[in-house]
Amino acid sequence: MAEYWRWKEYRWHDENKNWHDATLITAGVDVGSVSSQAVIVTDGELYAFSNQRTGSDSPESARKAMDWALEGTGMRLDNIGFTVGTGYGRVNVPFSDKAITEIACHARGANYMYGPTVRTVLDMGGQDCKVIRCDERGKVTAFAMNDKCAAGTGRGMEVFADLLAIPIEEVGELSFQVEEEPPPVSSTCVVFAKSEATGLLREGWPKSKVIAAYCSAMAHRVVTLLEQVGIEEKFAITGGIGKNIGVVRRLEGEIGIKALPAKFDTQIAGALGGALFAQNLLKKKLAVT
Amino acid sequence: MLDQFRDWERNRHEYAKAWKERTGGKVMGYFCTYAPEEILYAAGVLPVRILGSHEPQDVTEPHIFGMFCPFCRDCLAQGLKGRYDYLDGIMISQSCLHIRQAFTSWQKHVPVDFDYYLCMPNRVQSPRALPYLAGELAEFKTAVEKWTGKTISDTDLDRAIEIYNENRRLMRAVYELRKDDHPHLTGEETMEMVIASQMTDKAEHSQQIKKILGQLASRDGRDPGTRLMILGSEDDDIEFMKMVESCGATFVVDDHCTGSRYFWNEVEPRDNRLEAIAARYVHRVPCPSKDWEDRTRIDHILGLARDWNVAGAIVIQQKFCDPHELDIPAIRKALDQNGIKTLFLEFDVTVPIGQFKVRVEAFLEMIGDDDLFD
Amino acid sequence: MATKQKYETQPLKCWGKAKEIRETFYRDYARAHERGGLRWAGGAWTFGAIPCGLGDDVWSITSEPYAASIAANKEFSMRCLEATERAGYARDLCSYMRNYWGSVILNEYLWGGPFPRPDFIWQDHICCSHAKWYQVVCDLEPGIPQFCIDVAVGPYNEITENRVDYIVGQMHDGIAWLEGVTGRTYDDEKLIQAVYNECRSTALWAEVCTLNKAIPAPLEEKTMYSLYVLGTLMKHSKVVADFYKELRDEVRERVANQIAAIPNEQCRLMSDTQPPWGFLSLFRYLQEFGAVSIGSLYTFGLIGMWEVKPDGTWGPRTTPQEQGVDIKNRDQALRILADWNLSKPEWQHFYSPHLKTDMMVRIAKEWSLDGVMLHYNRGCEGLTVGIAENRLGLIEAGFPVMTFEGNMGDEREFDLHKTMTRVDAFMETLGVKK
Amino acid sequence: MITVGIDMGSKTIKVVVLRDGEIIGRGIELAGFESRAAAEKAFDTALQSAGISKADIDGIVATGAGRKNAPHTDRDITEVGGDAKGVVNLYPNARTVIDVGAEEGRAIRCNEEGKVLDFALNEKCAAGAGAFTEAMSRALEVSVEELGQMSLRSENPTPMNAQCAVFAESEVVSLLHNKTPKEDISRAVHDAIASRIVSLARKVGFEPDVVFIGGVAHNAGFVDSLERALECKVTIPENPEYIGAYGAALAAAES
Repeated sequence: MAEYWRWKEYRWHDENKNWHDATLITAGVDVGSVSSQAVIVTDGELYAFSNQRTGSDSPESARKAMDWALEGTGMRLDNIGFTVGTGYGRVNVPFSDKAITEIACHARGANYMYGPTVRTVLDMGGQDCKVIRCDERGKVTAFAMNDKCAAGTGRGMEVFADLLAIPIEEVGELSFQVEEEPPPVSSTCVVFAKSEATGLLREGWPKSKVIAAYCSAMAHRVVTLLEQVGIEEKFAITGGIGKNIGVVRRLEGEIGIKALPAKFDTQIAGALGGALFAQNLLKKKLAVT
Repeated sequence: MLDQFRDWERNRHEYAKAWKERTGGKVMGYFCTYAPEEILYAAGVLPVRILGSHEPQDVTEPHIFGMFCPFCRDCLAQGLKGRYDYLDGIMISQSCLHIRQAFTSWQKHVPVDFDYYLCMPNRVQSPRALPYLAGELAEFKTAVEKWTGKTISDTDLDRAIEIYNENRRLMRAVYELRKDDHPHLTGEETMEMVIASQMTDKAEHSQQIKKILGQLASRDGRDPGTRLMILGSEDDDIEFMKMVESCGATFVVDDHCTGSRYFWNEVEPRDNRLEAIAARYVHRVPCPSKDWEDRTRIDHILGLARDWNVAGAIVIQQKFCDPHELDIPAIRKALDQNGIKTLFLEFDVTVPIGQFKVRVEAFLEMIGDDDLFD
Repeated sequence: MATKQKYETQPLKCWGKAKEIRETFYRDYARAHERGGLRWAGGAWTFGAIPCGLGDDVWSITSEPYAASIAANKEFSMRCLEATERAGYARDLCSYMRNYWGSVILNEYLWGGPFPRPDFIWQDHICCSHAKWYQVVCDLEPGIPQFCIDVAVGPYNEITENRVDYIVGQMHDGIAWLEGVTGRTYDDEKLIQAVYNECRSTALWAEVCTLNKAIPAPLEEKTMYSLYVLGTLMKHSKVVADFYKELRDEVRERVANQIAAIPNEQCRLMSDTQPPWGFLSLFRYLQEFGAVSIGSLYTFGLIGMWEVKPDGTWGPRTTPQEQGVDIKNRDQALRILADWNLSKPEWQHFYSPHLKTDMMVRIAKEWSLDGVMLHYNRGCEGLTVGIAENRLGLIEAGFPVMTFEGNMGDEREFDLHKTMTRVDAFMETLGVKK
Repeated sequence: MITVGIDMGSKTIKVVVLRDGEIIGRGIELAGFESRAAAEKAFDTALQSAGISKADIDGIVATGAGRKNAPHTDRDITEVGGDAKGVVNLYPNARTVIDVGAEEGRAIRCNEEGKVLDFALNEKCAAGAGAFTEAMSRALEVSVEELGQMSLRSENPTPMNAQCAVFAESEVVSLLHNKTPKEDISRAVHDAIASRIVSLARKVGFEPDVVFIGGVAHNAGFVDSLERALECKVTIPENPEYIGAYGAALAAAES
């Protein structure tokens, strides 16, 4: 069975940069519940990254992500001075020197990706949804995560993509192909929303309309969490859902604030933050020795 | 050194059974820490607090609707599973509706030869509460005398009061050792000590504290990492304490009914002993279900945070615990205004260590040093 | 099961009047200041007769019925609930409270205009939330003086002098407090009249419910909700007492002439706890099966005051005036008021679900029921406490029970379709066909 | 007499054809988004396998969540009624029926005539075991069948709280990252759902014999967890997912 809910896997590295010139080479590896990313930073600048699915064996996923990021760069693992592991599998990154939570890493990563003016970061990941407030250095000042109910997490959108057999990348666009905005589905609970959606489709709703209804339900649900922590501009969205304009636009509409445009893939924010922390930690390490 | 407390806490049922064997006395299970244990103790009864076991269970569904707190359901499950089959009596001192259900279902489905519902006032801030409770305690005393066939004299009460007060003083002395820059014991160890005191003979428990207090004071404390306070509803989740204290933090003080709230206040002597006991329960650090119209608990919590030099607070609450849910926003605000960041977590019978670890570590990174930054 | 028979049905003549009393109540509260009067807020269970001693220009808003009205307005209710969640309050708290807070936070009155801030709060503490409800209101609207009486003194069958003294003592303190915060002198005569009114109206309501023992039932619960609510607004007022007399007379007529609530009654049920207010259509769905809900301990016993009659059956409690009691002073009035309210059937379950089960079984027998429909109400901890034990007790007594989860004031927690499927299955087990 | 029962489940649609109480035909289809069309297909398959035409049918009764839009039917009965009737007909000693499907879980207590005495259905946030196990098997990257088998091999199960299927899924992921063996995790998953279902069974006061029906009855691991939690053996019919339809067909024979 095709896995529509999976994000495409891919890698990138800066062709015009020669990493041999760099004095500080560090990495961050984010082993998430659904996908894993590895990011390599040279002298505080993004150099390479990879983004692929997480297997049920996290050390393996971490290694694969790292190898793929290194691929074609000529760089080897031992050229990397310091590696930070983050995400669900942060403690199972075999080659990491320190584990830091995805919350701290996302704030730091967003600070680099969107600039130091970012004060509120929304990370909608696979299985949890975080709202993070941070200062000009990207240090967390407050955060909140979804409670024991997983409604409003990326997972729901994945279930939908699967249910409707639509690649997750296309879900957002499709949600706008409706004459008028339908009322949001009443339940953001993944399991119940699924049967609700099936019901709507049985009533003859077009897929686009069902998705629209779900996107606005999700956006709405997340706004409640956002407002509990309080939204201070500038505002940025990281994680997989950050790529889903169906949710992002509706969310922006509700809070009346535009999210900053992403310079890179929003899914790498965590690993990037980890790699940047690694820079500081490496400096301190070298200073000591 | 503190193994004895852990042993009592883990083998609570064995302890109570052995006590019965040894003394031939009656054991009374009580729900909620507003039970006037002094009166029971004076009658030679061993009061043991009924707590849960943190195992998922499927026996309470027919008795308690799922929107009531996991703690009251876990407690009832212990009764339905026959784990407290040695109890001669059960009692509740009126507090929240949740735990009341564990009591009333127990009354019917796990009958014992003596059960008592004590009408503890909720409006402890009213001057009418003290005379009222004194009256209720008189009735309770008579009922206990009838049940045990033993008249409770003022001397019996004085003895019980003194034994309980001493235990309270000793536990506070232990808490003092946590003020040290290098706390002499962890939150986990402390929790085991306090919970043990809720299910053992206070005299014996005090003996044990006296035995170790000296060694405790002289042993090297640990580098606390981040000094944390934990507060909120009933909490005997030792696994959680262990997890947090393995992340570079130490709980240095708490406000729980399974912690400081249980023993903080002493009985102050009065000619009318029942009035003296009543005063203790009316004026003790309140459970939120009784902390109205004013919220007196907030100042107490801020005081603890200041005196124990707390850097952050983890605010926990049994899922669905309305009384705490109704105070927590105000408490978090107050702590925040005093520069103490809070992390809020909702507890169930078992806590998902995975998801909670992320939150706790992120919280510690947030309030911790700036090592990660230039 | 009774074979299908057609009964005559008629709309209630006094219906319009009930509506009018309700509308006036909310209007009077909002306009109190324009008329130089005072307004206070408190629960529907509070000792509302006491503030009557402050004068005739004192109007109140009772928080539960107000919140229930909000709940019936899905759009506004959702805004209220979300405003409360945004303010950081837990989603599983009492949904009346959350609707009420939302209305305060949004500063919108359901009947238009800003939320009319009360001059003082006069509450009683029946469940864990009642006093703290207004504690939070005072966080949201700082500076409102609050007085809350603790009534948790145990079940009526175990009442003692000491327990009554505790409540009456607080009432005396409360009157002194009222004089302090309003600067008015208290008029005991008005208090005494209010106590008479309250005893009269609550006994009359019980009598109306008693008439529903008749087959066919003259009233069904959906209608009763709109009538009993008047008691939750001002049970101590002459208006309500007089209205309940008028209602009692009309319902007597209906019984005499076999006027039914539904034309095809063939199955008699009772419910329990507040219904999901946004979904009363559920009761209409029952009628498709010829099933009539004749009420519940909730509709009978929250406002109705009862006693066991010489023949052993349940009927309206005899009022002090009927007993020829002549209330002479404040203390006597307060003692009667306390005793009267402590006998409230809907209070007993706070101490033991088994007491409630006994009353429910009594209703099931005396009102000739075929089954019971229990609303496991996620919105109200106070009235659902012990409900699972009530279910067991009713089954033990031989009455089939259906349960359904929902929420009286938060539509997100109720699923009408699933519930109707449940009703289908329940009707099947009762052998009732459409 | 030939009768047909159609079970319009939320995930699959089952059709059973009876001749004088004997099952002579069967059909099953994924409900998909066109449940009525799917039902038609299952209906035709069943008639073919029975070798009969629609004209031969004396009565058709529908059951299941979507019973209101089943084709060809004379009337419908609820899942609860259908289950009880079907089970008691197969097993006269059955007093309790446990039916676990994709999204629904239910427990039914009935008498020797198959009359329902009491029933309990799962509420919100207690999603049926079907959807739940699927989510878990995905997280563990094994098929539902393997998931069941693995859980039988578990040595030290870890307790898990199964409030929300998706949240439990992330609990599973953390367990994986903490190197908990998949065997123990799948055992935890099955125990968790079993305990929810057993809660329902206890609510109706289950008595033996207990018959377990519905698609999930194929999952050996779940059955094991269920029996441990019930502290008694359960009987599982040959085609557990067809019992609802079978009950409906029996009902058709009565009217």
